[in-house]
Amino acid sequence: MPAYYLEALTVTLGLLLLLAEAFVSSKSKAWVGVAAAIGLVFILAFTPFAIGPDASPGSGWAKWTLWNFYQFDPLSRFYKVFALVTTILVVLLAIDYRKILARYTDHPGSENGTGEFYALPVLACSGMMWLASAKDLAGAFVALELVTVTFYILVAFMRRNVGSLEAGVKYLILGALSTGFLVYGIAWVYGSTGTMDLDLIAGMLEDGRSASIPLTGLLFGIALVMVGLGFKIGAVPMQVWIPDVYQGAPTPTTAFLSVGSKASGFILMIHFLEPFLSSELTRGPVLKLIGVLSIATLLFGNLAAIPQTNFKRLLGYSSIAHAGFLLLALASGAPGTDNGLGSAQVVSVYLATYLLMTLGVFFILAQVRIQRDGESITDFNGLGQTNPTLALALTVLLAALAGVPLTAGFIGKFLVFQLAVNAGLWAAIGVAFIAAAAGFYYYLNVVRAMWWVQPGQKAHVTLPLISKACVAVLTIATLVFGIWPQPILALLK
Amino acid sequence: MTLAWILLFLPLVAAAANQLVLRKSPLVPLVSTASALATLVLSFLLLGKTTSPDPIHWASIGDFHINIGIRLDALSTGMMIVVTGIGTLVHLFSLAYMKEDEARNRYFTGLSLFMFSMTGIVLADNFIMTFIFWELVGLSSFLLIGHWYQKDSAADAAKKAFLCNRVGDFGFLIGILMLWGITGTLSFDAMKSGLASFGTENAAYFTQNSAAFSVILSTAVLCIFCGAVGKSAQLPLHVWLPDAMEGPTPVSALIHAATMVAAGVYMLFRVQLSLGADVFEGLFASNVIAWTGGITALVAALMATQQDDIKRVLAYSTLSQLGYMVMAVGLVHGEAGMFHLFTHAWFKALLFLGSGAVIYACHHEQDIWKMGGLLKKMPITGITFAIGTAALIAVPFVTSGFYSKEEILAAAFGKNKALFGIAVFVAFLTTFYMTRAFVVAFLGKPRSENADHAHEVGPLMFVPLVLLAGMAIGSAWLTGALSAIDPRANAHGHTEGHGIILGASIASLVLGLIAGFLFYKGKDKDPVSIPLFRNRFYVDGFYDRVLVRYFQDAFAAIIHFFDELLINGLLVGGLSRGAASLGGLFRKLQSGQLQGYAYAFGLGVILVIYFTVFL
Amino acid sequence: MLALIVFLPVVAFIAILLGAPARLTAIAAAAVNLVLGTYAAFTWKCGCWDFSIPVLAKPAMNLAFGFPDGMSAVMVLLTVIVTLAAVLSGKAPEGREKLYFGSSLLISAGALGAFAATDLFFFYAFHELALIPTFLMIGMLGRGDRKEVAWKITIYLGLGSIVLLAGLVWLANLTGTFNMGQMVKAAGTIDPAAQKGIAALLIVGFGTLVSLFPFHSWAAPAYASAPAPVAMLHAGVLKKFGLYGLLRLAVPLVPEGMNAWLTPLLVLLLGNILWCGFVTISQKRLDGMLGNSSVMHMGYIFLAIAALVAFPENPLAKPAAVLLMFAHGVSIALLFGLTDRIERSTGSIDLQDLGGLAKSAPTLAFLFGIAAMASIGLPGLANFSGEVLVFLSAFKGYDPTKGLGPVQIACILSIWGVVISAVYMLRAYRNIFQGPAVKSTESAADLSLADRIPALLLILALFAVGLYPNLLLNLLK
Amino acid sequence: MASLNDYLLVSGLLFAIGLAGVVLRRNIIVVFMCLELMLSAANLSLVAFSRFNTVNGLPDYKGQMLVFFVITVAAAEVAVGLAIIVALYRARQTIHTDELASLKG
Repeated sequence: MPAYYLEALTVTLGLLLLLAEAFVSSKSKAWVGVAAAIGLVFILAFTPFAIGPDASPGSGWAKWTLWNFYQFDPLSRFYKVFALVTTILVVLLAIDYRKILARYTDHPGSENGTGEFYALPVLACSGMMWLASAKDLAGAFVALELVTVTFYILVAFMRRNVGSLEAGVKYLILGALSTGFLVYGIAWVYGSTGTMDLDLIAGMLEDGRSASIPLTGLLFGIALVMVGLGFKIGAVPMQVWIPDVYQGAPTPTTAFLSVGSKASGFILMIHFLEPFLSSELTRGPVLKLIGVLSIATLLFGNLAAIPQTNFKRLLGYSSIAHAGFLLLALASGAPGTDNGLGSAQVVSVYLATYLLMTLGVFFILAQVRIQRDGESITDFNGLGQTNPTLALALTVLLAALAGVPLTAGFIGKFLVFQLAVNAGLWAAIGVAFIAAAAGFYYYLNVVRAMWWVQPGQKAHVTLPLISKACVAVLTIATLVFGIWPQPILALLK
Repeated sequence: MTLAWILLFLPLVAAAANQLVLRKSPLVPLVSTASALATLVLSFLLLGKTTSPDPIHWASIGDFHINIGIRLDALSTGMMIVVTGIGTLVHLFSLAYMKEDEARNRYFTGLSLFMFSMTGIVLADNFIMTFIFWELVGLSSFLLIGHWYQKDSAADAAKKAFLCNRVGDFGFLIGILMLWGITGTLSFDAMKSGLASFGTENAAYFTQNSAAFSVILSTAVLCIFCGAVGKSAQLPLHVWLPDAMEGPTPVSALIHAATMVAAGVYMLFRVQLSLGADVFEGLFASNVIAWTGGITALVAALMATQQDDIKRVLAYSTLSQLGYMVMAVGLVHGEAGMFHLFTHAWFKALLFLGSGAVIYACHHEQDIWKMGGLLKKMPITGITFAIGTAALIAVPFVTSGFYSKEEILAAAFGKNKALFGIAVFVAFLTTFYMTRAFVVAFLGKPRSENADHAHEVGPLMFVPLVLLAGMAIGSAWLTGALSAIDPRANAHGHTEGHGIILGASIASLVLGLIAGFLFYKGKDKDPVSIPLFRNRFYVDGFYDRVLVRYFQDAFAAIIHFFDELLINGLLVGGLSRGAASLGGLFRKLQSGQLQGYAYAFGLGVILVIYFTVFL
Repeated sequence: MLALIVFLPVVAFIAILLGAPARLTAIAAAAVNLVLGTYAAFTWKCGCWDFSIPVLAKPAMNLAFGFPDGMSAVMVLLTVIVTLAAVLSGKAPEGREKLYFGSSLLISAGALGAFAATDLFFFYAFHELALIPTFLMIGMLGRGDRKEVAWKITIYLGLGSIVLLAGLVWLANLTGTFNMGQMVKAAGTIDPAAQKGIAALLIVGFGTLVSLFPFHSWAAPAYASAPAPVAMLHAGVLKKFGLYGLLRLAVPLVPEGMNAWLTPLLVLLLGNILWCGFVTISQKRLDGMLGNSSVMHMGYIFLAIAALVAFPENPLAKPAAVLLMFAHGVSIALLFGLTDRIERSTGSIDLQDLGGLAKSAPTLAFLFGIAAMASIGLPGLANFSGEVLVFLSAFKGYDPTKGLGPVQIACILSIWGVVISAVYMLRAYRNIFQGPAVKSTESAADLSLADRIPALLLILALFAVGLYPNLLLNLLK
Repeated sequence: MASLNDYLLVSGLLFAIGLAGVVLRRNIIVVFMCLELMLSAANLSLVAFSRFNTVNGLPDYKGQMLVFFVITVAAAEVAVGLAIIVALYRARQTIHTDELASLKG
């Protein structure tokens, strides 16, 4: 099955859902979500059968010019699966979150305004899946904008909620700004190399033609594209939107932003940087840029998280912090070899672990938001006494985010540090250690609230069925992959 | 030679059996006493034996071994007679003395533990083993001094004794380590050859630096001497011994007069023998040791003249006599010191047990000014006490104390006239304060109700006294059997000045007696008051108030304060506060203003371009 | 088959979670583990205890346990002994038995895993695993200002672990393997500059975990606040992880790097012994005093490590360090266990409030006296043999003609610590047990028969090793 | 005929004007228009590069292709964006950026 069928199926699913949504009763829009999840699971089931043109060179579709824009390798498959899994979980999260969505879209009790909230992620998902395969800047741009524009809506979805709208506007303006830089950067890369195909650029940089490339213009273009991508992943100084938008957006959107959007930014960055990192001409400046970005991101994300009191906002800073670690892996510039993981693989493993922990936390956060009507750290007080199993799960997840060993989060950090040490990025490693230490502090601060503080008058928190199942799966996966990360690595092969 | 092992471990077995099996049984005192008696028999059997049994490897790493081994020679077997002999008598005496004490079993267990530890010191064939048992006697001393732990003074005294010994052991351990570094061995046997090979191996170095050998060895020996200073209560660590009189009196007799406090001297002499006495000649350390001993003898004797507690008089007397012995070792006449140790052990044990009998009879009254006339009420005790006193003040020709003191005076006369002078003066002081004590306590008329009602103690108590009195007279001759110890057998020959020494000795005795009788005959209270002596030269007060309270405690409090301030506050707190405030600053940047964000974004872009393109 | 020993507490923990009676399960598991662990420790040379399952192919990572040398065996022995004593002497607050005993078991499992692991990753990971229940227990069931204290130790040890992690990752990178045995074989390939960096990270990282001066300020408040089993297990066992790591990794792998830091290390260990010693003297409460004393005693083990670094051929240093680690672990566990008893029977551990307790609780006084004497370093008890060997090892390279080297000077100064520890221990003993009885101690209960078992277990270990150190030293051959 | 540099200069100026507008103006609608200006500047660059990058004597069409994409995407963006701004105005009765600072810290 040609790989692009997956995207086609996903887009079709999204459109069908949008159509069907109109016919679902306003009481039970959640069925749209269930349908979306089921549909996505089906598509997920198809991913093992997706193949690129190399696997079947004789067939007609393999000669299609589409393959000039589209590539399919293990990394692409990995990020397609990643996008699908993320979207499934986000849709499930949205189903359990519908009470709040309903309250701020139409009126409480009516789910009239919520149906689109299940269909839009599917469309964003198709954009993310395309991004994983993009090998041409034009195509990548379109896919990226598909994701971005969808997110504008998702962020501002709760139209009767001022916070959601403010977040939406901020995301809109800053997102459009970054799009501007991205396009301008693409223009310069194109102008300098004469092509937008990343394979061709690589070829140009490799052979003798590189002398004809105006280096300054090219670097200018790369820098601007990096600004645009840095915005997506939340690299400092393009991180400004993250805390506000994370805090204001509906929780499923925040989760989606923090996992899906970031991952698609990273896969695009990996593909985009590949030709420039393999050429001596640009490798130095690019690595330096990523290194500086990673230091700034690590420092800002982790230290600014320390004084936070709102848990959702804290997760925003945490997302910046993790971007710093991921950038550090990229800054090591290690090519993947048979003997070890390269930067791209490490980023992927890290993101996979990040998906587990972050989405798990968001599932719990969403229920705390609903049942205790607040998102600040004090709303987690005494959870260890009222619902110890839930608190235990959250403890595991937060410990994983902090990078405690034997959890998946540790594997990611461990691999990143290993790369950085290999590359001798001492300054960045030093900062990363400070960052990790700070991370310890602010994640465990929540653990402290759960276990060491009395619940007071706070309501009892119980998870609904879907959330419970998801949290259980994610927590167990966090632990299992912490000890046995082989399955994730197998997916990258 | 399993006998030697039995000798060593029998008291431990007794102690363990008492503590673990018998516990509250009335058999405990008997078991301890029986074991003491058995060790006495064993000691006699071993007397004169010189073949040592194979040592046990206690701790081995590769071919490095720390051994528990037994060294049998004239010195150790002779010393064992003293330890077990006095030990047995003290056990017997205690059977009566401690009869009514409810913690009697604990007491006897402690005594057995002490016997084990002391035996270990005497028989040790290497330094680590000496140190092990050295610490264990410290423990048993701690336990026995603190026997009446509910009395604050007893508990404090026990603690003080332990700590003073620890301070000494600080040096001792360093000394052992240094000596180990020099000779390459811990065993007494191999030390002499180790030292010799050290000299030959570094011969080139020592010919260049002629003083180096002496300096290196002196340092090590002085450090070891610190141990003896602590254990034998020499200046400046003497303060614990008088306080140790808080323990039951038989304990004072056994531990704090006869055996344990003499262990320092024994150990020093053992080191001297092991390294070779000739090495010590002219060694700087020897001078220091001799002078420490001499000054201790003098100062302690001065303090003894003003004590009212009968046990304290004896305690300072012990200090003073120990000073003699240490001085003798420092003068490289260790055998003279050991000889005095042997004789002194018997008569000082006698005096202490005698005082114990007096105290027992006077219902635990210890102030000599509240006694008086006891010679008539307790004739056996009185007479034996008088014999002990005679030995201590060295009544010529009939007492053992005379012969041993004579040896020390002779040694001092030959080596150091200044010390000889001090020694003679101390002899005078000794006579004076002992006369004072005897006159006040035993003569005259009773000065309190307790003294008035006193009557002679039972046979279990006076039999040991009588036996000890016999030894106080005869031990000088019995010691002759141990040729290595008795200096008279080694033809050292101090014919020169013999007359002067004898004269000085007799003169000091006579003067002391006269002064004592003159001042104290028939007095009801002390006619002489010298606050400096009475208050022990203010040393205890200085230690307690200045060293402990201000130096140690205040210093500790200051360190504690800085620990909180610097490390906890500034270092740890500063780092975390720094991170938090930087975080707060970053947080302020996130102002919520869209325009500000765009601005920051724009600036960021410029920086990114700058880093990529221009840097 | 070491995995059996490591995972038995985990299985028991799960059983407790599932509803098995907490105390009984914990005791049973600890008792079985004591038997198994002792047997394993004394038969470690057979090689039959190795266990390995692959976890990751590239880079090769195995969940592997084994006894690379006697040091592991001794540490496993220490762990199983202290674990049983800890769960036996613990008394959970009403309704919190699961947490209390379950956490204790997890700490034990983590320590066992760390000491038995032969793979770097699990070596580190198991220690971290053990820390988490430690934090939780202090924070939830501790005394005093438990929250602040727990928070502090969490952050402090978290930081230390991270610094440590840096060093370990670097090390793994240079040697190209996670297998600790193979790492040691590749030791010679590490260049001196890298050695210096790694050594610094390891000293600070491991050092923080062992409360090396000046990274010690977490320890005393944490032990003062921790529930008895946690204090026993952490101070007695888990803390030794740092020293174990230094001996296992830092000394053999980066000898030149360690040597470059010798002088600073000596200064820091003197900070432990003298500085913290004086801090200990000025403590007013027994728990604070013991906490600080445990900080102080770490200095001696560091001294052995320094001696080993200074003279790599030194045969005495490593056995000395291991012996002292064992001895300190047992004795401090005993002290913390008995302190808990004192508090339970008198309601206070403030030195000023107590006195004459020996009258009403003679057994307690006797046992505490043994523990205190062990801590002071009295011969016949294990600590003495360790300390004396440490001092001997420090003088192993002493050349009298060249004067005292830095290690010897440090040794001499640290012997003063022997005096210091006698000062505070005897002061505490004097204030608590001796003197006239006061109100709180007049009718205090003595130890019951069941209470004595854990203490006797530990005392037996102290005596066994103290009277015949070769018992352990033979294991180290 | 104007050279490539002339086009790029104009494009750069347009981009800078757009950015300045985004940073300086307070009205969200105007800010949004400035953003569109930036996209147009990028488009101009793309077209210029495309024109001056000849393949077989013809201008390279790829750059122009992207221009169409950008225009399309911008249209979508405007549609969504204006909807959000309208919703915001309904909820807050303001479209001034200064007053959008409830989320901060």
